Amino acid sequence: MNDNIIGREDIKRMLSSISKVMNDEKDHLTELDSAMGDGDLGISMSKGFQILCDQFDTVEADDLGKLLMKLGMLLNANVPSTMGTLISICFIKAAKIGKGKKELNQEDLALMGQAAVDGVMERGKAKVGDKTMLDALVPAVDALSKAVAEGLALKETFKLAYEKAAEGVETSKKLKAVFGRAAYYGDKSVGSQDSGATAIALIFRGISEAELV
Amino acid sequence: MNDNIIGREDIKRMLSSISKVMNDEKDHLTELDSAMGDGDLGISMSKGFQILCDQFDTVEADDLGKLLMKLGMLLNANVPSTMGTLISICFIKAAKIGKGKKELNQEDLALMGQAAVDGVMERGKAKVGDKTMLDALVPAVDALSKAVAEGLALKETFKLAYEKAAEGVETSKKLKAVFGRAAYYGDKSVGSQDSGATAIALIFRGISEAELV
Amino acid sequence: MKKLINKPEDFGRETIEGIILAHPESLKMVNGNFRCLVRADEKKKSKVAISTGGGAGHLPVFLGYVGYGLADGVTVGNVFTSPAFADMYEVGMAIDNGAGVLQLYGNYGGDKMNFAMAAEMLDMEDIRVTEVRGTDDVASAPKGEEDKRRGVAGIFYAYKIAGAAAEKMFNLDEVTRLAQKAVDHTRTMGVALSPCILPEAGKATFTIADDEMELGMGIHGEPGIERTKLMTCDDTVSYMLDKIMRDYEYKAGDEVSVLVNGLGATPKEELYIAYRKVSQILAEKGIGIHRRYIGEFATSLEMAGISVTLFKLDGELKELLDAPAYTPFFQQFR
Amino acid sequence: MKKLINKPEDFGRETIEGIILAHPESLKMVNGNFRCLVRADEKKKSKVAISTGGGAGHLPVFLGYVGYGLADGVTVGNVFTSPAFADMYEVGMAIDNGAGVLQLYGNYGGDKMNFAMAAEMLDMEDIRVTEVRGTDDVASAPKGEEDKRRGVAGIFYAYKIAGAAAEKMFNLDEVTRLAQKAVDHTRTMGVALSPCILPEAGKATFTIADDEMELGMGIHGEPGIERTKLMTCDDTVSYMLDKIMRDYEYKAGDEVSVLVNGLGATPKEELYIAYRKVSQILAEKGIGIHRRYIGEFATSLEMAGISVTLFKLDGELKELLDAPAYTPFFQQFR
Ligand SMILES: Nc1ncnc2c1ncn2[C@@H]1O[C@H](COP(=O)(O)OP(=O)(O)O)[C@@H](O)[C@H]1O
Ligand SMILES: Nc1ncnc2c1ncn2[C@@H]1O[C@H](COP(=O)(O)OP(=O)(O)O)[C@@H](O)[C@H]1O
Ligand SMILES: [Mg+2]
Ligand SMILES: [Mg+2]
Ligand SMILES: [Mg+2]
Ligand SMILES: [Mg+2]
Repeated sequence: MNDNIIGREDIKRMLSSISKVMNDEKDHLTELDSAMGDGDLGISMSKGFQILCDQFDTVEADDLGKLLMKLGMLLNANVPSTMGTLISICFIKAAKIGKGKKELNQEDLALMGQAAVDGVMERGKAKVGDKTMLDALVPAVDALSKAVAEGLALKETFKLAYEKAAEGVETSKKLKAVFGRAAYYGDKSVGSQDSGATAIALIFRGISEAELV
Repeated sequence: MNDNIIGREDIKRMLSSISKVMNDEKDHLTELDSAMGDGDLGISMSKGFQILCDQFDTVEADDLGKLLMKLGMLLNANVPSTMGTLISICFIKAAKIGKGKKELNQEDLALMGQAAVDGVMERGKAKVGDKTMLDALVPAVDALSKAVAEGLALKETFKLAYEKAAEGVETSKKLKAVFGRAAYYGDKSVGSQDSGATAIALIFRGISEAELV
Repeated sequence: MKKLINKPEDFGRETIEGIILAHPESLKMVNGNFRCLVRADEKKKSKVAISTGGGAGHLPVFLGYVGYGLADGVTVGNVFTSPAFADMYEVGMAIDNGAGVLQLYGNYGGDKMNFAMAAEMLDMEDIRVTEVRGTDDVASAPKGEEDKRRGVAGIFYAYKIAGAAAEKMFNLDEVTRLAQKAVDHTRTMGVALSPCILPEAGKATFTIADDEMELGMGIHGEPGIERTKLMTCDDTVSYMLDKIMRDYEYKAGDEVSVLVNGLGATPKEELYIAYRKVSQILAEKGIGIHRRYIGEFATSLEMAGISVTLFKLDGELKELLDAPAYTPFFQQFR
Repeated sequence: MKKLINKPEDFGRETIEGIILAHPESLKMVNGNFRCLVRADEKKKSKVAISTGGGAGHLPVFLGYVGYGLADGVTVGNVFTSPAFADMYEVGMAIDNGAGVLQLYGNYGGDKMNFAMAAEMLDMEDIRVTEVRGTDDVASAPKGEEDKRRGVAGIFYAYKIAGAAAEKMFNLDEVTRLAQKAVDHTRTMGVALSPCILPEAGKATFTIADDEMELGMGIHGEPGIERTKLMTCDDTVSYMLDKIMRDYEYKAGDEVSVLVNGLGATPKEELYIAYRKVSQILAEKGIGIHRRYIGEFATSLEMAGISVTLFKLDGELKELLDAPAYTPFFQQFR
């Protein structure tokens, strides 16, 4: 890891690590989404990140904004389910922050996380407590911002973000779903963890486990 | 009756007499056609001849060919079922013989009967013995021709024609239907009289009962 | 019976009243008789007139093909029942432009009898009448007995060719020859997945199991060649094209027009999936496609199913097929 | 599930492959992606481009309205599911003529989210994007909450008006204003008699008794206003027009265009019986009818049912409505 700076190669490694995690946890995600949804989340997450890894080298862009933009579009075109779309939105929103940059510093990362949260809330209309992926994403991004403000190292920062995301997943168990297919289950959704929040935690787990250059 | 000559007024009286018979026998025809068909024959015959009577005076034609043509078309446009069509064909074929004539003599009537038989056979493709209206029409027309050739009076001629038609109805009981809806009943049609043949006999009964001028 | 109708016995009349209310600039009644409809535009002196007709329940067949470049008048019967010859005669009288009348209709017993009578009556008025009957349904009689075959969706091509020829002011013999040639060049095969319900009868024309289809069924529910388990669209199309291609000469380098027709309930999406397969099979055989028609061209009320028609082209047919045509139900401007 | 299809998961792709094979002179894919279709004719410099899209299963909605005088490009999702914004972006990029893009589509959550993202991305490419959503279904939200209403068959009028304005080289603001005005002037009410079956799900979208109908049901089977015993066509139309006329101002002397739309399985005969009643009611109220569209304009696969749309006209809308338009699924030449 080079001075807490993220470059193109780092992004590639992060994606590859996330892809590995998603593949390992595919059945678990399928199981969670089958209980309160249509069961496609395991396939869509593992397939989505696999495609990003497979196609990464075909995306020629030194501008990391452009890179993230293309990756977001690639994911979106291939995984048009709700989570696929929302994660793609995160990529696109982050891309705007990265526009024109060949490297990202910690401040950039914090801004990107915040942009992603804003984007998901703007487009999906949900908020924390609605038993969605936001219940993991928001605490993770908050932790990221806080760690950056405190000047923590990147490795540490990602670890904290993942921990907070995982806590968010636990919190989601107590909540009642009001968005997405799980909302059809109403009160019955209380007690089980939200599958989208779980996927977010797995993404941060992947990031935190990546061997950055 | 004027010298065994038929004029416009005679045709009107014949139709009115047929109409009365059809009305009296409506339920009987319905019953027969319900057993081996769709049951519409009682209605179509009584309605058809009623319309011819009701509209007779609106048809302005001294030319009896034209008159019969218009009557045939009127019947056909109002009663498009099989028997309605076949009887309309009889009218049209007879009209050709009557073309340009203000009176019809006995020879004309014989020719008209034969033209009607030919027309029905040409268009309907059935022949005597197929358990259709031809089983009544053909013997009736044959009797008519024979009586004319022998120089019998008109009244007598019509009576003979009706008797032969009625015999034809009896004969039809022994036959198996191969045309029309009754054909669906195959062997089961044997034993009951053909409804179309019955209607033909009723037409000749009406003609023979008419008080001609 | 699940239909959006009023009294079943008013079905036919109200349909046509709606059509006349909607398209007064295109269609009008003869003598206020809703069974007799003719083109509402200016008549063209010395143009051959084309008369058609048949039972109702097949829109756009038959009245949808009355208009510029197609037929001139139509007689409409009750649902699935021949109209009366007296009405056909009235239509013939109304459309004649002094150049004679071609009676062009589907090959069904009742229609045949009635059109023959209408022809006889028009003849008495010194109007020359010729006849051509659509006989495109390969499933309805074996090869060699083409004149016993039913007319189904492929009659569209006969209207198109004869109508274009008439607009070009060809004479009656020539229009008749071309109409017959169009019929001779047309082959159709259909399949049904579900029956339709006649408004007055109120019940299905036939029954069929949930996992079955009937190959070669007619548009009034006449029995077909065989009843099988529901096949995939590709297999169904392969089967249909096989029957068609065995029935007539098609070789590499030939050009055909393709008509994929929906019988009523089948969505357009499925028609295009079927066209996809037709297109692939013809490409494999080196047969070119010139113009394709995909949609509802001859229906059976709400029956589910499709038919595929091949119309083999040559120079003169192609030119006439390309001519413009316009009715409220069919437009071809290029 | 009685459908003429191959593998259910191939339904969407094969439909579009069939369409592209059938109409290569009219439609082409962007980057070989079957979900992204644009006009195949010459692009017109400085013409406002109109982008549309939505779930599949509604032909001719949406891709059937891509062509001269209507929209320029379409993004097609899976059956009844929004397409992805990345694909919408590709379409927007492909159709832009330097004069900006109007995104015109039906008011559904998924489509809204995705088109918003596509707009954002096109904006980053310095393409100006505006949005208008069809909200014509009066049954889907009460008066005063028009922006919560679903877009159904009446979106046809928005395409027609905006498309004509764009061909006239009006600028983006003007095309957008007119599209929104068209939406504001449009009211639709629909009824369903039977459900449809999504190919992949393989079962009916809802259940309904043999003697029942659902008033106000949406084109994806969204619940309507009430479920009643099957009414006559005339009563059904009266009910629908009553709902529509209470929702917007119509008075004697006004002129409207009427769209009677079949949802899929309903025969054309029934659409005309419905039009007959619409025509009678409007005549009684002294409201004139200028142009009527009767047929399948927005379907739900093989659902049985109809919708009626009134489009209130004024001088400028009338002129644009009368302009010609041409796609493989819709032609208006006069
Ligand atoms: N409006 C929303 N905002 C944020 N997250 C949402 C929203 N709706 C659904 N989600 C998330 O999406 C997850 C389901 O994702 P996915 O399986 O892709 O959905 P689907 O299969 O319904 O398209 C839910 O567990 C929830 O976390
Ligand atoms: N091809 C035919 N030639 C002569 N008569 C026929 C023919 N087909 C049917 N018929 C006669 O028509 C009668 C039935 O008439 P009708 O009730 O009007 O028929 P449908 O109700 O089937 O139209 C039969 O009893 C038979 O006598
Ligand atoms: Mg899911
Ligand atoms: Mg899903
Ligand atoms: Mg009968
Ligand atoms: Mg009958």
